[in-house]
Amino acid sequence: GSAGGGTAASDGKIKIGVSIWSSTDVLGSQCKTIIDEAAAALGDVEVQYVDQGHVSEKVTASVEQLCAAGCQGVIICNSSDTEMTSAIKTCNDNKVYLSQFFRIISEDDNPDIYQAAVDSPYYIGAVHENEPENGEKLMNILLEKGDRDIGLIGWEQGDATWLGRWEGYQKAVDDWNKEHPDDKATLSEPQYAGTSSEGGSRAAEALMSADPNLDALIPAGGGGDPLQGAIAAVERAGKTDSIDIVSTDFLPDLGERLENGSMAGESGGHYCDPLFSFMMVYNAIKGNYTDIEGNFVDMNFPYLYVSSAEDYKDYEKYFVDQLPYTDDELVEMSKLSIDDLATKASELSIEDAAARAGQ
Amino acid sequence: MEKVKAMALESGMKKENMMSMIRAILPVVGLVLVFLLFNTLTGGRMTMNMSLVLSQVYVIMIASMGVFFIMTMGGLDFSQGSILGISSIVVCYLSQYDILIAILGGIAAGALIGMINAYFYVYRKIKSFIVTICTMFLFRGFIKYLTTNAPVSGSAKLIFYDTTALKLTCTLIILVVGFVAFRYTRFGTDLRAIGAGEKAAMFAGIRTDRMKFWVYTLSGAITGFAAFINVIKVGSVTSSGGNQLETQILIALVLGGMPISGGAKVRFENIIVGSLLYIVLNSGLTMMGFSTQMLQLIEGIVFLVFVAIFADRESLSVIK
Amino acid sequence: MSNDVRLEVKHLCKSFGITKAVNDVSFEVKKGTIHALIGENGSGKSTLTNMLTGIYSIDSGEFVLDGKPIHPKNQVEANDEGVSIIVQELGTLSGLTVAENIFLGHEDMFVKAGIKNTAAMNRKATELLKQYGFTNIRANKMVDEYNFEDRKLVEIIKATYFHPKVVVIDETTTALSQEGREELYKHMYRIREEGGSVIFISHDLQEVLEMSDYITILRDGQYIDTISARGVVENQLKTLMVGREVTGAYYRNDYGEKISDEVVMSVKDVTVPGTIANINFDLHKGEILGFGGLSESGMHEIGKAVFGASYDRTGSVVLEDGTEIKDIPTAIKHSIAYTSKDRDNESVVMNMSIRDNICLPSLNSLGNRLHLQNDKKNKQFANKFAKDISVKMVNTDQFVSELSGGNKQKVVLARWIGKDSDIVVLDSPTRGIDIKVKQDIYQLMDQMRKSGKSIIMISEELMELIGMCDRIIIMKDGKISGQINRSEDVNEHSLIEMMV
Amino acid sequence: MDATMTSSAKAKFAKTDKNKKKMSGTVRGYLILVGLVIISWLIFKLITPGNFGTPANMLQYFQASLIAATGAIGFYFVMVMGMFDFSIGANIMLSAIVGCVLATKYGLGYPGLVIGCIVTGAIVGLLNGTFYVKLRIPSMIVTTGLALIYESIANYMAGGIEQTLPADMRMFGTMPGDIILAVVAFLIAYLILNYTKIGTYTYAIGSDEFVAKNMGIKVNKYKVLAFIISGAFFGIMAILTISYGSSMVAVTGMSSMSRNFVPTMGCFFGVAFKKYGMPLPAIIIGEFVINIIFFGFIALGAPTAIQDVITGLALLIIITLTTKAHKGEIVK
Ligand SMILES: Nc1ncnc2c1ncn2[C@@H]1O[C@H](COP(=O)(O)OP(=O)(O)OP(=O)(O)O)[C@@H](O)[C@H]1O
Ligand SMILES: Nc1ncnc2c1ncn2[C@@H]1O[C@H](COP(=O)(O)OP(=O)(O)OP(=O)(O)O)[C@@H](O)[C@H]1O
Ligand SMILES: [Mg+2]
Ligand SMILES: [Mg+2]
Repeated sequence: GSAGGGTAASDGKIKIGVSIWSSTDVLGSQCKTIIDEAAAALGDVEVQYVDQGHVSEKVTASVEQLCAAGCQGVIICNSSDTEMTSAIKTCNDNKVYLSQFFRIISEDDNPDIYQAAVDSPYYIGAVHENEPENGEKLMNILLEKGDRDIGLIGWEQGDATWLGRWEGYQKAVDDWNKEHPDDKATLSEPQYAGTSSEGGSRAAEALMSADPNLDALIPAGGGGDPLQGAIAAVERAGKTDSIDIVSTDFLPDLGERLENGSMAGESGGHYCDPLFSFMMVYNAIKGNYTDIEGNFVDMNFPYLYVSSAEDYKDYEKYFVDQLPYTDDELVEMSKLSIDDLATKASELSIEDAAARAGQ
Repeated sequence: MEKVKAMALESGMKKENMMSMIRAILPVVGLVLVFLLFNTLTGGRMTMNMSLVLSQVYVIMIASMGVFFIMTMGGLDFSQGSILGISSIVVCYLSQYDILIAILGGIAAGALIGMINAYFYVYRKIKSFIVTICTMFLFRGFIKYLTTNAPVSGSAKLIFYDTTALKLTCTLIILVVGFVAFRYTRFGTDLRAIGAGEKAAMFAGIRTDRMKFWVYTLSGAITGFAAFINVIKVGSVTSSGGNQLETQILIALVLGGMPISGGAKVRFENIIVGSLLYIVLNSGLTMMGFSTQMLQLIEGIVFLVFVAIFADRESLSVIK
Repeated sequence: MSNDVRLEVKHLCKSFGITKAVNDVSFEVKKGTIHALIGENGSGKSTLTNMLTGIYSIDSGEFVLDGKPIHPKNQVEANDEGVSIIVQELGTLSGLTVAENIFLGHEDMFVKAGIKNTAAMNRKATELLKQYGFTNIRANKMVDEYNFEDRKLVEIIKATYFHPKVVVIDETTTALSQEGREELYKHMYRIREEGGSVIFISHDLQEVLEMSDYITILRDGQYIDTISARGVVENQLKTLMVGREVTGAYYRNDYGEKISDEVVMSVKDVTVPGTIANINFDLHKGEILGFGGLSESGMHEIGKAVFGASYDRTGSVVLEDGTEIKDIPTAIKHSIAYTSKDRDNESVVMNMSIRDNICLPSLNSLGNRLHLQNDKKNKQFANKFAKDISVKMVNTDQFVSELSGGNKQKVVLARWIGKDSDIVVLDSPTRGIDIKVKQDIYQLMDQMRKSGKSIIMISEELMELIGMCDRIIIMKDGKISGQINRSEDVNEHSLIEMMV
Repeated sequence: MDATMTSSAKAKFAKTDKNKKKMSGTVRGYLILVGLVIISWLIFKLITPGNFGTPANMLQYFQASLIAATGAIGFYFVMVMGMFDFSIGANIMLSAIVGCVLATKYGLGYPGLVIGCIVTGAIVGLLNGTFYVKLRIPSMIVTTGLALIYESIANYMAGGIEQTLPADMRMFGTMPGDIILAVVAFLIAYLILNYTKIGTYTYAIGSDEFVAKNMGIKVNKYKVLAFIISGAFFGIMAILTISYGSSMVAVTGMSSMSRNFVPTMGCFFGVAFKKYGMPLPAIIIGEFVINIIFFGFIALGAPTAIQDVITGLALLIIITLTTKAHKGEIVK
């Protein structure tokens, strides 16, 4: 049916809830910026954020709080698939549309939960990156640069995104070792840094001191701080030249670093991801999407890779200094069908943003 | 003359009783007022979505009861979050086999951690906050270890138990049992006596060490049961599962008017009023839709104001 | 006004809520005298002196020292005016050295440019310790390393080293052993010789008469009289304190009664490392068995040992029916009661109601078959026994911490009477208690004895042992050094000889 | 007559007392701690000789331990008084952000960083202390409430962007800058504790607030002061932290609390070794031991999570071994 469930916001506006780990850290505030921009452009949406810190019980509670607050749609970045069971149930009970971002329920590992999502008339789908692929690509950048002793820094044990990337790193190394039995690469046990820069520094230091031959580091994520810390540690040890670093978090001075070699490559741009989730829910509430029950939209969002100062210049221009979509484009986007939206998402690249900005 | 003095004292005592009565019902009144306030501010959503709001209260309320017993004796427990995490993991593992075994396993795991706390606190005479901060760290490490490769997920059947009726019933049963034990058996009196003067309690025949040991164990067990309620809703445990439960409990109990050093003036109502007040404040503020920063700023101020109003200071000569 | 007046107390008032603790009190303290302040428990002595030394604020009235009104706000300011106090409770702070304790609040003497000269402070303290003759105390050691007595000695230095004009000694003597008292007396005399004045508070009227030059009596917060200590006898003081003739027997007055042969408890080879060694004795039915000795002689430990409260105890305490007492709950279950010398810590649960305090050991029998407690029943129980021995209280919901010392003691007794204990161990039951309550307690003991209960009474006051006990065992250095049976001929000297 | 008897008995006691205590407490304390350092070093050195415990490594472990030790020695003042602080993490975060903003955005360089961090820390301490004293709420609760507020303020300041110290402003993240700053901080704390009134009063209030008050000590003033000192030291810890890691992001939702524990645990060492008369050195060496164990396990290749377990356990055991359980002692 049209206009979804829940109770409409007092002033007749559509209310969409965002359940996010944090709307205030580096990546989180970027996500917030783009969603707020979209809401402003659309004019008839009110957004409400709840930070849940990826603590399972807070994740499920956040959905309940958003439903109780009268949201008609919720987008969520959960931390584990099982939380979605409760989230879907809450949304079904309260007739609230639901969509995931940065995450997708694993059909292989949790077929029951996946099925519940498919069956749900309110669960729409997920917008996510291909994390294993991302991991593989980053690792290959290193391997091709000749790095063989690679240190790995994760941020939090068991985090779904991290696990995906880790899988990718491992796969790349395994593949490499299979092809080059006489030039094997090793990947360290991950050190966990939390989300602080000292954590990253400490983890990097520990890895360097435990393995004097270390020639590459992957601070896999955690919002950018662990990466900063790791770089600081490498600089402190005077190993900037001998240790290559790749990461999925962006740095303010990335261009410089790519130039002077203290960074080998990065992937990013993923902060647009929740935008597509948001659009899905928005359209569902408007009644534009009808085929929700029995369906699961799996929207794959591409990572953007930057491995030279050149690349970064454009990235900075179209993704840092401004948003990749203008207000008009955002309004346009809200009118797309699911399939078109998916296409739109998969199309995003630095060149695409540059081209659109150019016209 | 003597009589006059006695009468004056009597009326003074009445006044004092009145004061302590007011102090006792103040949190309840506060709770009602806060509820009405937020209900108005959120356009009646609070009552409309009562079951959603309440859904967060069960775990806190159950776990607070154990901590309430501990704090009545003058102890502290900062390891509650880790207890919830570990017990939830145990419940998840065992739920693959049998739900009853899972519940018992969660309780046993919680009790075991409680015992470890108690051993160091009671028999090695280390301050309870030192012990429990160390064990909090220690068991958080275990949780992280056990969730390294993936969150620990429970059986898919668990979700069937996630009904308001079950959670409410469990919570009510536990509260009623706790209330009767605390209010109508010597258990409560003994706890309060230990909090009010441990040595004297010992000389009045209370086995204080044994009591402390078992209360810590009991508190662990209760939180171990809360883990079941937690898991049926959440379904899995991540490395941060249960994080900061101890802080939430502490705030809830103090909001409920509990003197933090325990003793004779604690009341069982502290648990109920406190956890409800905490959840209503928390959900209410969240539902009003502030930005995170603003929410936190307001939350901090509101908590301080409420604690300043509700905290029982009269019975404390020294506040640490 | 003659210029031999040191301190004038002028129309002093102080209320705590509705309690008028000190009500329009005026008197004078002369230079170079020891001036005793006496009165029943709660008559306002401590309140008055606490106002003098800045611990309490003054409601109205004032203190005039050497013609000048003083308004100290705390002890340090009082010291600056030349007034100091030695309080009844512990007045030294653990975690600080002896020197730091002595000069607490006066560090500025040793501070230059914000930096404290610890060495100079220790030197000065060592000098003082030597001067006072307390050579076993080290200035730079933590005060925690010393026992209660030595810590009191440190307080004596703290209160007197600066030659104060007025020193208040509030019931310090009850906490001290004979030798400690002697030390204290020496310094009281010294201060008097130096022209200072000592305000001396004590419930030991004998001591008051011996030590003081003048005596001021307070009753219910009101000033009664100031008299010269010469030519007064104890009974006159009692009458002034209580406000009427004190009649009736004080101690029990029977002699030559035969003690039953029935042994209700026998103590064999009881040893507690460091305090008592190889103690053997039997307690008979219906007897009052006294234990006397110096404070450190181990007699207090005997009470604990018998009650199962000692740690590392060896040997056995066996009841008539063969039960061995190994811990407190067993002792209570088998009808043994114990009141500790350390009343506030070990006897009453301070921050709890009178009702709970009285009911605590009896809760099991008060509960119904399902062990559920009944508030009303508990209240009646507490009320009955509190009223029986006339605890002065508003009602049983009142907290014990609000009671005066004597009434706290009564609550403890009510608890054990309520439990109907057959063996009652009383350690220093009349410590810090005024004569009226003392008399009550003695009568109570006599009644209990007559009804076949057995009592162990441990006391540092030899007179009450002699007056009340059927047998007195004297302790020395952790061992039994002698025993005396009840008779009219026993006097303090015969006991003291065994003690030292 | 009796006086002479008893005084000779006393002399006898004094003598046995002296014989029993051959070694001074402080020396014993140092022996225990240095022993711990050597034992923990030896164990890991034996298991994994290749990549652990060279002098250079040890120096690195020591540097890493200095950060938390600096905060812990300030926090010791608060903890000895029996109070608690749950806003440690929020304080460090806020101080570091203010310092970094002053140093970079306002171009004040090192003075901006140092003064910004320390003053912010001290102000946070002042607020903690004042609210605690004025509202008469347990310090644990007050600081929890205030931590929410500090996090929020830090967030408004940082605006969701990590505050980064440029490489040329990280003197205090490497040798010798970090060691110099830590040593200066340590000396100041040592001076305050042992050579000013504040130290004496801190212990006095910790021992018995009532008696202390009666002695004329302005208890509330010194409590607030303790919080200010503690806060300022967390400010120094913030300098070391951001210089070491190079950036700081303002987190919310009490996430900053995860920073509370390492300094708090260091402080436990101080409390446990107070009786040996060497609390501050104990904190420093204690943190060092924790770090040796931490890096030792990394050298072994153990997962990080198990390191937390080991750290918690090691601390518990060390405190257990150094705490003598007196029977009948009341511990809350
Ligand atoms: N802090 C207080 N709050 C309320 N009442 C008090 C306080 N201190 C004393 N009182 C009351 O004031 C009265 C006088 O007490 P005070 O301590 O001066 O008596 P005292 O003569 O020293 O008795 P004792 O011989 O037992 O020491 C008593 O009724 C007592 O209960
Ligand atoms: N802190 C207090 N607050 C309120 N009332 C108190 C407090 N302290 C004492 N009182 C009351 O003041 C009254 C007088 O106490 P006081 O110490 O004078 O009793 P008392 O009969 O002289 O004691 P005792 O018989 O033990 O010598 C008591 O009824 C007591 O309950
Ligand atoms: Mg669907
Ligand atoms: Mg008194």
